[in-house]
Amino acid sequence: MTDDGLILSAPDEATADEWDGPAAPSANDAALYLELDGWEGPLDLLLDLARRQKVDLKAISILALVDQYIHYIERAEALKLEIAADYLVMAAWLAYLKSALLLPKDEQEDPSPEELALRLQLRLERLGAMRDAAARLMARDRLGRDVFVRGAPEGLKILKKNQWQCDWYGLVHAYGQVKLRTQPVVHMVRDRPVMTLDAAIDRVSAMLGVSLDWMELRSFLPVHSDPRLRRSALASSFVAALELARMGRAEMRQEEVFGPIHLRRVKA
Amino acid sequence: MEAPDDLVRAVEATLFAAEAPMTAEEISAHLEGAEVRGPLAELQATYALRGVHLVERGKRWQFQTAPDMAHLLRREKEQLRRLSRAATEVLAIVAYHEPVSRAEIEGIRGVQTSAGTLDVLMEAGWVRVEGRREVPGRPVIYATTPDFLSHFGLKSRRDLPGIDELKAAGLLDPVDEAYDVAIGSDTAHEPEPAEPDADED
Amino acid sequence: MEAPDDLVRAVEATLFAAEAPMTAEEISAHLEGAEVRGPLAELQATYALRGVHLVERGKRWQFQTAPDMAHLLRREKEQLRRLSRAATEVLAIVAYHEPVSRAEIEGIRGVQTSAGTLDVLMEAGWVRVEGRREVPGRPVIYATTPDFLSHFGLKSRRDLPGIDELKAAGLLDPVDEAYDVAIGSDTAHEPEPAEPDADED
Repeated sequence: MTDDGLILSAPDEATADEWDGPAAPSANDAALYLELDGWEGPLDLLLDLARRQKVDLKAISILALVDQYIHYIERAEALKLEIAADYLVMAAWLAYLKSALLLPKDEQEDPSPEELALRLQLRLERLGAMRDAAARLMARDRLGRDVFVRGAPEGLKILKKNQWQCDWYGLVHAYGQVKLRTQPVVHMVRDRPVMTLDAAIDRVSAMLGVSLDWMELRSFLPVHSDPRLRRSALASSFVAALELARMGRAEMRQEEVFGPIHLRRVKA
Repeated sequence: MEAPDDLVRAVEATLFAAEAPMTAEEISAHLEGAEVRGPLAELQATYALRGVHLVERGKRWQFQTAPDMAHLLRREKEQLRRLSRAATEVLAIVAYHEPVSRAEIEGIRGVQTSAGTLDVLMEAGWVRVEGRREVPGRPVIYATTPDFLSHFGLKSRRDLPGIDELKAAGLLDPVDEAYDVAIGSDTAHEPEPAEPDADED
Repeated sequence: MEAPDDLVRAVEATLFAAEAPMTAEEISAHLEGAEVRGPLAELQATYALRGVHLVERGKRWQFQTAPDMAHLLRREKEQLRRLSRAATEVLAIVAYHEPVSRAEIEGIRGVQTSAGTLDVLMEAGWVRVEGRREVPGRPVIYATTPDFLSHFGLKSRRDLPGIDELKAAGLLDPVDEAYDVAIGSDTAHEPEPAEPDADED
């Protein structure tokens, strides 16, 4: 499907002999060196050479282009100029492409040289399109070069004004907190009636000894005592019951969540 | 609107892009010696009705926002903000102890007060500098403003509750005292039917 | 010239005074929520004949001098820093292909992009990192900015010179896709590296 003409037909005016250096018509050696230095890579050089064929890139002669490129590199080499490796790689690849294109079709490898040539042409087209686009972009009326914004705008200022919020309670409470924080504080540790864990263990195990039946935990508490002592005793007795159960001296049972807790002695 | 001629447009563009007001001579020099007084007068008349005016100040010409649009250049945006705890404390201290220096505020608070805190209170219009204390170093002293009284609904500073009243209201109770009161009232009122002692009794 | 109404004058004054282009939403917010699209259109028409134009660039509005005044104004103004050829090409590739990774840029140019090139474009404020492409390696992808549109006088990316023709011609498609189209094959395309030097190995 490849268009053979694309590869093989060289436009007359684009022979390598007529070409004497891209961009500048001068063929002197210094110019050649400088120009090689100025290319943005081998594809860029190829594109410029292709443009010299003065045809649409779709109709470019790849063979002629290969000749131009190789000729260019050979001239540079003849002048013993430093040539970056990627230019030489491209030259070698193009030489390979050229020989493959000239081979009879049935001896061609895969990918076919026509495919490689077409891909090269597509790449050149794309780079060419971007180079043209860049030129058109740069030629637009550019801000700061062709068009200008106002030289001395007054500027829009948005002043944020804070409306502070605080109420009477906040004020008075804050003062209270300050005084509280900085006043010398006398700590009075009140003597609260408590039942220690040891006392609870003694008490619960002693009481377990008198019965074999299930007893509710609360029945272990001292009956007529300060309510605060009873709260402490309930907590200690519960822990004591757990401890006795752990030691295998009691078993515990609870019918439902938050229901009364029962315990009884484990028979030895 | 009829199309202005090119010289008028050139003067317009030149003044628009200029970074400083320009005299007629400067504009003229810029435009290859063209006579610009006519165009300037025409532009001035054209813009007179617009949101932007062409004005001459001391022989220099410039565009500027129309005076009745000047308010657009500076817009105030109010935002409600709660006073921080630090600022509230400082405000309270100023109110209870005024006039008071920053060192005294810090002494009462027991912590350093950042410079921004008093600024906030002054921005809010509640605190002002009252003067300097005639002691070595002449520290600035702060006091509250009439705005402070009206904002907090006070007739005078004497309306602020005293320490004793704060105590009575529970605002000065130390934390563990408050806890004991809470515990005591629990037992007194038996508010929790699940309490074992409540069941038992 | 008939007097414009106050909203039109307010929009005019706001944009004249603004230090940066503003979106319609920003203008509206500045003018207490007024509907500004009508006034913007009216101002744009009014100024179309003048030495100063009202333009929309990437949804942001600004006044700027008329393009035909460039020759008068340019001499006074500092020339822009010249972009290198590499930088202009990279900028075009980013603009026409965005979002685009560095590898894709290099694929089109056939040459490595020096680190400085993208930096220059980002420093100019025309290119920014848009994110990462969710493919292996998660390469950074680049796109243009609203400032790019402003600078090059583009209302939107659809205004890029010749973008429709390039798209129609498939010149913004990768080589692989273009190759499949060119040979008209639906055959499974072999993962052929398009790089000539890669083929060479």
